[in-house]
Amino acid sequence: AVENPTIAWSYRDRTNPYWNYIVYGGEAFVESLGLPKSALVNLINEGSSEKSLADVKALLAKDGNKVALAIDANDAPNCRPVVEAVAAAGAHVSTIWNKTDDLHPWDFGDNYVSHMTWSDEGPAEQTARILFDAMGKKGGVVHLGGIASNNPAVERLNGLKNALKDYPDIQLLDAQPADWDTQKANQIMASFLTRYGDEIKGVHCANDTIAYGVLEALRAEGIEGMPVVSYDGNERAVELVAKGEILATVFTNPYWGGGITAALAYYATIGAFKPSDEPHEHREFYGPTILITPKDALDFKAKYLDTNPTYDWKDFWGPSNGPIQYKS
Amino acid sequence: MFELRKVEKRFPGVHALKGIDFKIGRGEIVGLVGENGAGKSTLMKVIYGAYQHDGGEVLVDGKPVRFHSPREAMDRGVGMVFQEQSLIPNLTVMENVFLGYEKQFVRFGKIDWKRMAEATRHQLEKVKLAIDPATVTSKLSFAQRQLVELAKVLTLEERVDGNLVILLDEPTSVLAKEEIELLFTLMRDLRKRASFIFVSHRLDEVIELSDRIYVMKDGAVVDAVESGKAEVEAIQRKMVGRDINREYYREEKQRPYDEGKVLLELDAISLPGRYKDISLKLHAGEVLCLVGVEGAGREAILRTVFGLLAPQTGKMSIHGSPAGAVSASQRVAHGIGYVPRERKIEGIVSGMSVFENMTLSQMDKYTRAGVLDIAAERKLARDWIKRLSIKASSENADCGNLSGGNQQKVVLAKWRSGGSDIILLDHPTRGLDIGAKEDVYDMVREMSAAGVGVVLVADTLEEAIGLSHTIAVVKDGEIKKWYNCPPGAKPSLYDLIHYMI
Amino acid sequence: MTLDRLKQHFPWVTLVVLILIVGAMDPNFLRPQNLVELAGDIAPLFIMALGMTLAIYIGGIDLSAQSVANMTTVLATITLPLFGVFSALVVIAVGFLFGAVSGLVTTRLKVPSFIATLAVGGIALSVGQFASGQRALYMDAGQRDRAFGWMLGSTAGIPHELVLSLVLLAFAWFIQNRMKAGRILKAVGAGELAAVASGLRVDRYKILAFALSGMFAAIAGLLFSVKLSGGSPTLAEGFLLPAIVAVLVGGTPLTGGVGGVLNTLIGAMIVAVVRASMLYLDIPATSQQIFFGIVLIVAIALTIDRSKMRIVK
Amino acid sequence: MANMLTQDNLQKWAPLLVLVVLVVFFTAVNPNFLSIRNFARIAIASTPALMIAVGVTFVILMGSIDLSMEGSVAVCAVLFATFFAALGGSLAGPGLLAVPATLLVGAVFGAINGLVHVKLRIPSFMASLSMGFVGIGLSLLITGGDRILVEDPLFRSLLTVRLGGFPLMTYVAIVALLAGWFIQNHTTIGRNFYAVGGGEDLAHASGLNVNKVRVICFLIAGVFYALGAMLAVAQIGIAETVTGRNLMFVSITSVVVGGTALWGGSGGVWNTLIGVLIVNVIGNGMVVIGLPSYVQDGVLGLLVITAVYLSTDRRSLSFVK
Ligand SMILES: Nc1ncnc2c1ncn2[C@@H]1O[C@H](COP(=O)(O)OP(=O)(O)OP(=O)(O)O)[C@@H](O)[C@H]1O
Ligand SMILES: Nc1ncnc2c1ncn2[C@@H]1O[C@H](COP(=O)(O)OP(=O)(O)OP(=O)(O)O)[C@@H](O)[C@H]1O
Ligand SMILES: [Mg+2]
Ligand SMILES: [Mg+2]
Repeated sequence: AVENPTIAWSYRDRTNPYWNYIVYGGEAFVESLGLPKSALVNLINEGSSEKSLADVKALLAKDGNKVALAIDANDAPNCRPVVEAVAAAGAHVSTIWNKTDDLHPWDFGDNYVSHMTWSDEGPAEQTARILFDAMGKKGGVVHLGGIASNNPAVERLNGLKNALKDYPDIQLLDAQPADWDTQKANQIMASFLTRYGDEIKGVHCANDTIAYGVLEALRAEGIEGMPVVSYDGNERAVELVAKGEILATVFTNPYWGGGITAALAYYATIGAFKPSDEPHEHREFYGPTILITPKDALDFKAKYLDTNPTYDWKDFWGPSNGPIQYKS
Repeated sequence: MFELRKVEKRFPGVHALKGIDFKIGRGEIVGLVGENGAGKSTLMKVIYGAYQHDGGEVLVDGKPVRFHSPREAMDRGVGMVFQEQSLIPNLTVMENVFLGYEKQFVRFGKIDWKRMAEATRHQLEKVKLAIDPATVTSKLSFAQRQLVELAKVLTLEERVDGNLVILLDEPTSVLAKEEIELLFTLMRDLRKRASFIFVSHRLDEVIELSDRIYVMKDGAVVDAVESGKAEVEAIQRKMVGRDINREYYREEKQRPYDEGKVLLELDAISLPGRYKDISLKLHAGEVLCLVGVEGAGREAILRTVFGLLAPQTGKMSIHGSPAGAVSASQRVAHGIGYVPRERKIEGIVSGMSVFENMTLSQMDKYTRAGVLDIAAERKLARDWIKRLSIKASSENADCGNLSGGNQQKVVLAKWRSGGSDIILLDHPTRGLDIGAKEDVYDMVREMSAAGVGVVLVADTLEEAIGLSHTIAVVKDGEIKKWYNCPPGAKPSLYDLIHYMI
Repeated sequence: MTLDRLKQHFPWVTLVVLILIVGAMDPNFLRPQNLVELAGDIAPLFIMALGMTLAIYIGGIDLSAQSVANMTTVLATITLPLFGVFSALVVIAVGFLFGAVSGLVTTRLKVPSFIATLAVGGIALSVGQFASGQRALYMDAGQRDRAFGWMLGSTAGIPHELVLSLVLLAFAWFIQNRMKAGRILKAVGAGELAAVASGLRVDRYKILAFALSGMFAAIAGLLFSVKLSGGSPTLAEGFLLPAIVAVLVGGTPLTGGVGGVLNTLIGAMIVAVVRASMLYLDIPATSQQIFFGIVLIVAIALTIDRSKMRIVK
Repeated sequence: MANMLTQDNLQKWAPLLVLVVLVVFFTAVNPNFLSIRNFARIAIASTPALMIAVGVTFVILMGSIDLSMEGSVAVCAVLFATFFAALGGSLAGPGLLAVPATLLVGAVFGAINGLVHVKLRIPSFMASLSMGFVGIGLSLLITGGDRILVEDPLFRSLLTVRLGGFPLMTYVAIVALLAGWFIQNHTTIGRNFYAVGGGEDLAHASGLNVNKVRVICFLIAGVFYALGAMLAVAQIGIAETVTGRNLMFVSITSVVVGGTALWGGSGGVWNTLIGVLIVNVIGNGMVVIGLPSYVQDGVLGLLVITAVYLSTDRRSLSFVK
């Protein structure tokens, strides 16, 4: 056990509301220890796995085993070298999102504390059903996805496909990656409108930033009332849900995720709990997902977004959502 | 009115101007001569504000001035025609003439092209050039461009009140006879308003024109001669620091060539727009000279032989066998060497050392399994530096920092040391001073003696006549006339010009 | 004169000064072990920059390097089970080929390398996406260690990645300074027309330079995918700009003919130190980009040797 | 007529020809492509890109390069949104002042870019690349990573109100393009870009203050980036740090595809218009004809090579790097 380790969060960038909430959560946790926000070290990889790994190595070189690291490794393959480096330094790491299926915390004793991810297939299927029902169970749908090789992007498309099985009259016209990018989504949606025109009766988006681009493409054409569903539960998206412009989005509570991931790494580092004593479902688990629809959007917003709820950062697994299931 | 006192200029590693005292009065024409690298251009550029002196002072009407940029100099009536061409090729003639001074034609932010064209026409008239001011400059001939440059400098006449100082750095090297005459007439006419500093390697011109001649050597003014007392030989001695061989072109060393051995044969090659029906035979030991006016197609013929241009029809054989693929590397492999006119662009690679330049065309000889034998390369370079007395601090010196003449020697050494026996010389002495020229002439003779065939495009007709065994007069891309030129029975200038134009 | 001589040394002086500045904040940074590991961690980026150096040395640029590396991570992961250690040869050959195509497009079709390599990079990206099925793939740990375990780990405190980098550097340096090919590349960078007029087969060597650049990019991708034990068509994102920056900060200007692979070693280290310095100097998250930009300007202003650049475009 | 078909002319018009061929091809595969509605879609996607590309055209004409656009656009976009909100959030009121203020910001950022390049004697490639990082960083500092919404209906009417089938923002872009053309062909500074591109040392020796021309050029480019930034905000109603994402390579590709030489001295804003349209028509067309997403990068690459190949006058080029 180590006193006063450096607490660090390594993530993609600061240009996206999702990661901002992750950081706010991390900062809230740091403050819960009586430290200033600035005590949280930010490692920003700008979407580069290379930089992600180099930053972690540099941090470990600086502080050795006195590191409690929370990280999204940016690309699944990058998770292994990060974890190995942390373990070699005797520090502690908790990861979210990107990890290959063959990598498990319990293979690294106490150093790889935990991995949390979100099962996106189920919620994406739910939003798809909401979308199909709004379309009157028939007509064409298009999907705009994330970066094609990203895990969540794959899962969210799978969710849509699962839902399709129960709706024989709904047809998936096209699915193109929009790289989580508003501009790109905007242009692809415009092109879809040319290709499919009135056939499009609904749009399934892999996240909120994509949905914004889609909505603007529709607005430019003066198309109103097109059913659109989305994912992430950003503040603006929730507002749009409240107005009915988006029919549903899914909140993954990045604020809590950001705080609890740092907390897990921290408390393991100072020896408050021993990860290897914990069951597997405490080391690999799903994060919470909350479906937001127009009915509950305002309530939800008041509860989760207008003020950040105070969480107990020692309640590691309370809001979580069960152990990770691997599909072979 | 314009005076330099103890002016100093240093470049990294070079003391280019050493305590220059220099004076030019109102309406004077002052000649400036010296060997390559003596510092003439540098001196001019200091006066013009392109360089800043770092010692001594420049006085105008007795008051010290310092021009930080050419612009400031121009505003004070100093203009310059550069040694190298300095028009911007993608702009029109009028844009070039008024570059930097467009303001006079601007109305509400918009350039009035009509007025600019008119003003340009007026300037072009001064140099008797009848071209459309809207022509893109790259479409002009070499000589036309030189005249446009002159016209551009002459805009000073209208733009600046008071006295002008016009600097001419070797303005005549690309001009034809009449154009030179025109230039001289212009200069004499302009003396009411302008003084001139005139740099040329043609001493007779300088003496003819100047009121006073400054002789520079190694960055210092070694003599100032009043025109009346100027004598070509005395000046040359001062410039070079030794006597000039009277047998300038080494005629006495000219030996007959070997008629039995044909190195290169062109059989009716044509390239539409460039040359037509060119046939010739180059023998071992022969100097074959192509004479003609600028643009007659001489350069294109050389570049064809070297594999840089492809003839459309006709045959070419080297050492008795067909020339094969059109590529320079193929021709080099067959023993052809090329000394291009644009020395600094095609001749040497500046930024590379002397030895690297010398072996550039023959690296295979110094390469085993792809690896260079650098020690051997260095040795070769040291030998040739000694043999041609190339002025370079060592074989590792950057070739781009050598003076023109020495760069030329490096290029010649490159081909000679590589064993090329057909050597194409395009204006090999352009811009070289007498000393360096003599060295080149010596090399030509030495090559002949060694059985090398030379195709020469000479800088001047005298040079062509003096050096060659055979002369082909080229006009409009066709060979109009052949001359044999044994020592003592050479054709006259007049003979040649008759067929050239 | 003396200043002129000194200029040559500015890149490494800048590096040392940067290291000392960071060291002043935290003396731990100066531990030799730390610096050696820092150098080891920059290895993939450095290897890509090595190739990029050759492209820039002839006055071109290679913007396909990152896409080629991306593709390589996918191909390496796919071919590892099939060919074991020989999958390295496959991906290196593919990288070489893509580079050669860039070279061909540049020399034969006369498309500037800036555009040609960008376009060829697009093709590489498509190949990577297609081959991966647009998913992240991972290598079997055992297979990886058997074939490429030697690339990772360290001996006597020296990371193998660093050793690999230095071997490749020596290889590139030898080509550049001791081989005919290197001499010709220099001539092409410093004065292409004179090289042509000396009878050199300039186009071939330009193609070679791009091909080598592609090859080094592939090696960088291979090393990275081995290190990460997997591949994906986006795995090498974020390599390109730092690699270019490493070359330029090292003192090889875009005009070509000057600088070289040793400079790139220094440049890559400067990039590594600047990145690490964010941590040591406690730069807040939202200021890191500005900091990087400004340090970059300062570093370049210090390192580039302007004496051989007549005009600065 | 024979005169019209010379190689010179063919090459000059090659980019336009390529554009026409692309339109014909995409229409043949999917007739929906050829419709005013789709052209409007392409126009919407093209307008911000066109402004950026026109800006960088001037820089490329000088033989320099500017890689700062992503940062510059980010700064301008977020500052525009910030000013706009601070000034009341409506184009009908004092919010209008945000427009000139943003143009000024673009000008200042461009000028700094130029000054860093000229005063520190750093090649523009490096100077602008670094300034790009600074710009992104600056916008991050301003927003803290958040997005700023611009919802004023009057401002958004740039996208939502159409004239002759095309949204108002297209007309704004056309006016700006004409301004660019005027600068290029009829002002001293514009002609000086060509002079510097044709031979910088010669221009200097002719008394041109080349450094001043350079700085002004980067400044003008900055103004166009600011315009592009505002149109990008008009297009999606959001200003954020990533507003300029991907614009760097796309805009330079567009400029070159349009037939402006990367080494300076030839080409211009009309070429750039064609280039931007080519790139955006390809982007739109590939989706419209249903190309799988994973081949799109490769196809774009091939088409770009083809377009540049056709429009390059290889005879006048001694070499290309
Ligand atoms: N830009 C420069 N950088 C460094 N050294 C220079 C530069 N320009 C000139 N020099 C040096 O100054 C000396 C004088 O050069 P300058 O050009 O004045 O000679 P010149 O008399 O005009 O010769 P030429 O007859 O060949 O034109 C040269 O030997 C050279 O070493
Ligand atoms: N970049 C440079 N660095 C150092 N010296 C230079 C440089 N450029 C030119 N010089 C020097 O300038 C001198 C003269 O060069 P300049 O270009 O004026 O004419 P030149 O090469 O001698 O040609 P010419 O023989 O036609 O007069 C040379 O001696 C050369 O050493
Ligand atoms: Mg001179
Ligand atoms: Mg000279």
